Amino acid sequence: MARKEKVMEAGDAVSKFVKDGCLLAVGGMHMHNNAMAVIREIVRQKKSIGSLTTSPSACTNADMLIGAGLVGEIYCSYVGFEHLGLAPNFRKSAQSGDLKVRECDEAFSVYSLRGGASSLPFHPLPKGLEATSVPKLNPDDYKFTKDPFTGEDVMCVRSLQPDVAVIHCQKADAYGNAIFEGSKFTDFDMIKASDKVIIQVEEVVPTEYILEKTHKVNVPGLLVDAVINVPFGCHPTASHRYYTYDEDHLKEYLKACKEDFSAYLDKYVYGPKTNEDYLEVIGGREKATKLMERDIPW
Amino acid sequence: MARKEKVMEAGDAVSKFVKDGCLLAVGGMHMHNNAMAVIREIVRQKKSIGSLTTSPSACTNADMLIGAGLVGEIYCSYVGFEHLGLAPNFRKSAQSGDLKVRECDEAFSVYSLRGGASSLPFHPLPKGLEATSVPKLNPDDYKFTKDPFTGEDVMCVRSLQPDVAVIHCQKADAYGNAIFEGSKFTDFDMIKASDKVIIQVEEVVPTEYILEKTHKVNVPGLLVDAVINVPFGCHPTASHRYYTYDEDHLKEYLKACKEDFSAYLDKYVYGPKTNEDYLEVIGGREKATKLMERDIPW
Amino acid sequence: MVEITVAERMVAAMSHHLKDGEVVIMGAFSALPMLASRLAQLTHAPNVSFICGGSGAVNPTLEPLPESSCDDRLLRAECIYALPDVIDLEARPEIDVFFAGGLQIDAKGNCNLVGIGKPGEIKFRGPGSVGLPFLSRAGRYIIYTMAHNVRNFVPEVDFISGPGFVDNELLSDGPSLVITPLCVMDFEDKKMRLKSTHPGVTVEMVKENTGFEIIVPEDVGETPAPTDEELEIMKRLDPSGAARDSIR
Amino acid sequence: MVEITVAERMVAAMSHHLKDGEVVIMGAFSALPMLASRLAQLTHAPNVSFICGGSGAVNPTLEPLPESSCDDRLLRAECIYALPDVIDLEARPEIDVFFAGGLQIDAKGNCNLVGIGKPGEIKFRGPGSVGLPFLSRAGRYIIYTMAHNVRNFVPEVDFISGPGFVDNELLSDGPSLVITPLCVMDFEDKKMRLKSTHPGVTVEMVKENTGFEIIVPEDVGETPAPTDEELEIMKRLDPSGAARDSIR
Repeated sequence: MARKEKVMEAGDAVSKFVKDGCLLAVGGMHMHNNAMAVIREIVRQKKSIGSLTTSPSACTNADMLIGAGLVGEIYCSYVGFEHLGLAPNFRKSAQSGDLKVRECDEAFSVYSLRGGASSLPFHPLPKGLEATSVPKLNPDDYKFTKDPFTGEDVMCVRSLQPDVAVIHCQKADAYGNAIFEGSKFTDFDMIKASDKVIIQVEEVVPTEYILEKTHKVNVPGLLVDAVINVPFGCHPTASHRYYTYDEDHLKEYLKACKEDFSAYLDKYVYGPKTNEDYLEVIGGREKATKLMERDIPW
Repeated sequence: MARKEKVMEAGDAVSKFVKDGCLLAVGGMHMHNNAMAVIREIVRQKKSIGSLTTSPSACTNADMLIGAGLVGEIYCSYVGFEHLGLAPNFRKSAQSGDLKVRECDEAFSVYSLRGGASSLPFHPLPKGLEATSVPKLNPDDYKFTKDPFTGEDVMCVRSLQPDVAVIHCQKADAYGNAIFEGSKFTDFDMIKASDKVIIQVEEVVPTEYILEKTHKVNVPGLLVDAVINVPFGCHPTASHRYYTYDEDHLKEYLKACKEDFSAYLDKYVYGPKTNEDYLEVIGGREKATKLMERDIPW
Repeated sequence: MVEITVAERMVAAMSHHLKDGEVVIMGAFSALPMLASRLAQLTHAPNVSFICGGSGAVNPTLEPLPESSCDDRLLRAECIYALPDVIDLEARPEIDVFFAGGLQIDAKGNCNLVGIGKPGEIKFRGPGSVGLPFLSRAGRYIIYTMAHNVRNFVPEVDFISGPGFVDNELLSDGPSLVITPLCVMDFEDKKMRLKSTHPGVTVEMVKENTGFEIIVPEDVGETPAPTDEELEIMKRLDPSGAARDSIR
Repeated sequence: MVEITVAERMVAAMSHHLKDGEVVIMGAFSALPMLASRLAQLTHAPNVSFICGGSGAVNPTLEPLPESSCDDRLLRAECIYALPDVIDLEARPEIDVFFAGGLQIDAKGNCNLVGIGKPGEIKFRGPGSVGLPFLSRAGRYIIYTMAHNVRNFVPEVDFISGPGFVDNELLSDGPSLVITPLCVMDFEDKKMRLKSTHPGVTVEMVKENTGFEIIVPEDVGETPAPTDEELEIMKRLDPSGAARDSIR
């Protein structure tokens, strides 16, 4: 008998594992390691996302799904573009009420996933986080219980176990044993907490490579359901140690959001059906080279 | 101004950071990565340990402190010598009542430290762990609260924030930035949860090395108070990727426990005052070479 | 003719019980279960994944097999998980099979590592319960022992470390197999049932060495011997015989 | 003569506020605080440690300084902590100084990133509160802004993301410094007090651009210029001027 490989096309993984109405978790943080190739495929397949959860700082991974009108509600600690500005689709939909915002903070984003990863029914928070407006704005996800050791009131968050997580790692073997070459953000707990896990990678490596680099292997394949081999698949965001974010494209995105976002989607999402087609549309090898060639200290 | 180095002698670190009556956490698991050089120094200085906590599987790190009569109580998930047998000092003291056993399981060892590391007042457990005798034997450390989201009863453990942790890493720089070259066991959360942290290492490396191996650096120096440079300092236990455990010596230890443990302490702990002296007593370079030369797959 | 050791036969029985695609976990003192899991991967179940307890090693190559579950020879593996991550996994539905054991095992498949005696009067202190409470969340579990006598197979354990078929609500399917140096047993209506005896062991010997009544069906056969291929793989992974020769 | 930018002056003011041995943390959009922390290490405070938010980088060399707090150019560092570990640290007493900001800042030092409006009627949606709630557990915090006007310095924030001197029980000492493109302020009896103005900025200009009354002492001086050494270090770490020239 032969061991079963998990490498598949983004389209197949999305249609198999992303169900309409699901709780979807998307990895990456700010304009780094957003699994955009898979997210573009979710947009292409017009999957309706019941709830969306993200790292403490979401970027175009959330904003594009929202702009495509696919997201019912979001657990939101932050959606924005850091030094490049606010997230236009998120802002618009939140202001109009089309998007339900479950107001959260970084503690929620981290501990709701940790709770899910450890199969805890809920997760208590350190004392002091009650002092903000966030729990008052979201009494559904922040609730109080008693510390059984002292009798004191303790604020807790809901544990989340997403139906499916879409995560970018730099490398994986065909069985899903995966390596983060840079920052892990909250992706690791997201993988642990989620029922199904789709990992997009820059390259598929032999298992022999994995066995030699065990100190780097962060994700055991047994947690992974699909491996999507899409070099440059994070564009326009960065993939740590591979390429930086495409600032020009991100600015074009932000401008398009304010002018004609459907034109952007036509050009960059609905038009190019595959990752290869997409890479041609954004500028091909020349663009790729530009994003890889930079002043790096390591 | 110059940056302050944290490298010091084991004796100085123990007298400075291990206070009588403290809650002490010792790292390593089974006969691997026990920080024995520092633990022998604790025995030499006859520090009284109010409470001892360990990884889910303690070995000679706990058994020696207990055999020296220094431990008041232990949070105990397991103390033993795996395939070599039970832990004689632990057994004797627990049976006589000289040692108070706070009966625990692996879930307690892991989640009490995680709770401490995250400054949580307590840590809930996944459902189903109520089915054993452990919580009934230890109602002080296992208590029930309400899940504020469902109203169901949930078993929780006490969070622990040890006063001081004694941990073995393979490498650290002079500022305490440290690397586990092998398994991390629960040492990482132990470091995070504890107030003071003493790290013993096989070698002190330049910070330039740390900067090159960031993907391996597990412990930021800001959490570390003392770095103890003691090659072979885990003996008779193993140091991952450096040397294996000394099975002959461990058997001698187990025999001595049953016959005359004070003779063992005289010969191996009170006699040799430094790590260098100790290494001579256990067999010098010849013994060291034997423990390093072995059939390893990596 | 090759001599087949009792340990080799036990390992083969463990291996045969694992199904392709399952996730298997084991704790301390697990050279036999480690060997069995790797053997299953290399024969009928290439999609088995196994996690070696404290070391955090997922699918180590076991070339060679170490005696300790935390050994650094396990570091040639597909992933080295930190122990808290392993524990998180033990609480998830991913774990299909858990290997367990105890100082005492009773008719309901409860395992005891706390000790012998009563609360407050423990006469023989065991090492402690370690990960056995997580049995309540595993798919099913295999109990294995290095001895089989009336002292470790008792009517009722003094303390429950790993819950068998208890009244509490368990998420698991409970114990499914018991493998000892004398025999293999499974369960019928939550009661232990003799399945096969090892060569040279009679049904009577098993009954004499078990401190409670077990179900004895009519067709108790002999525990199958490992195939030549299985023996060869075991020998390659454990050339020193540390595990293979541990019970002869 | 070298021209000193407003950003450089702000960075120097931040750096001077950090004491040797302190642990400093910053979140998104933090090129100036990152530069200030590294500058402190290389001048008066070699034992400062700093953590760059989401990237998990502890004491990155910042050669060169990136604009994004999660950039992979931060990976040359003394440790890359996973973000959940950073968050755990934010809850511990280790963090001495937290850099914070907001869409709105009020007289009590509260920061708002939720938005402008009322619950259920948010007219201008902000990005969200991210890590600011952890201010309640930091030692003290520095508020910094890239603009200073009556729209962001308001009498009372519409929502509290980062608590200033609120009535709740805080573990922190509260806000200690406010650094804007116009001035530096500190606090007296939990009220904002002008400390120094940048060159070309009058006390009147600060008052006009602040939506609430601030304490103005008699001796408001000019915000000190960075020394030549400090300017040189900043230029070496940020050769492109992305941070240094961000406010001129």
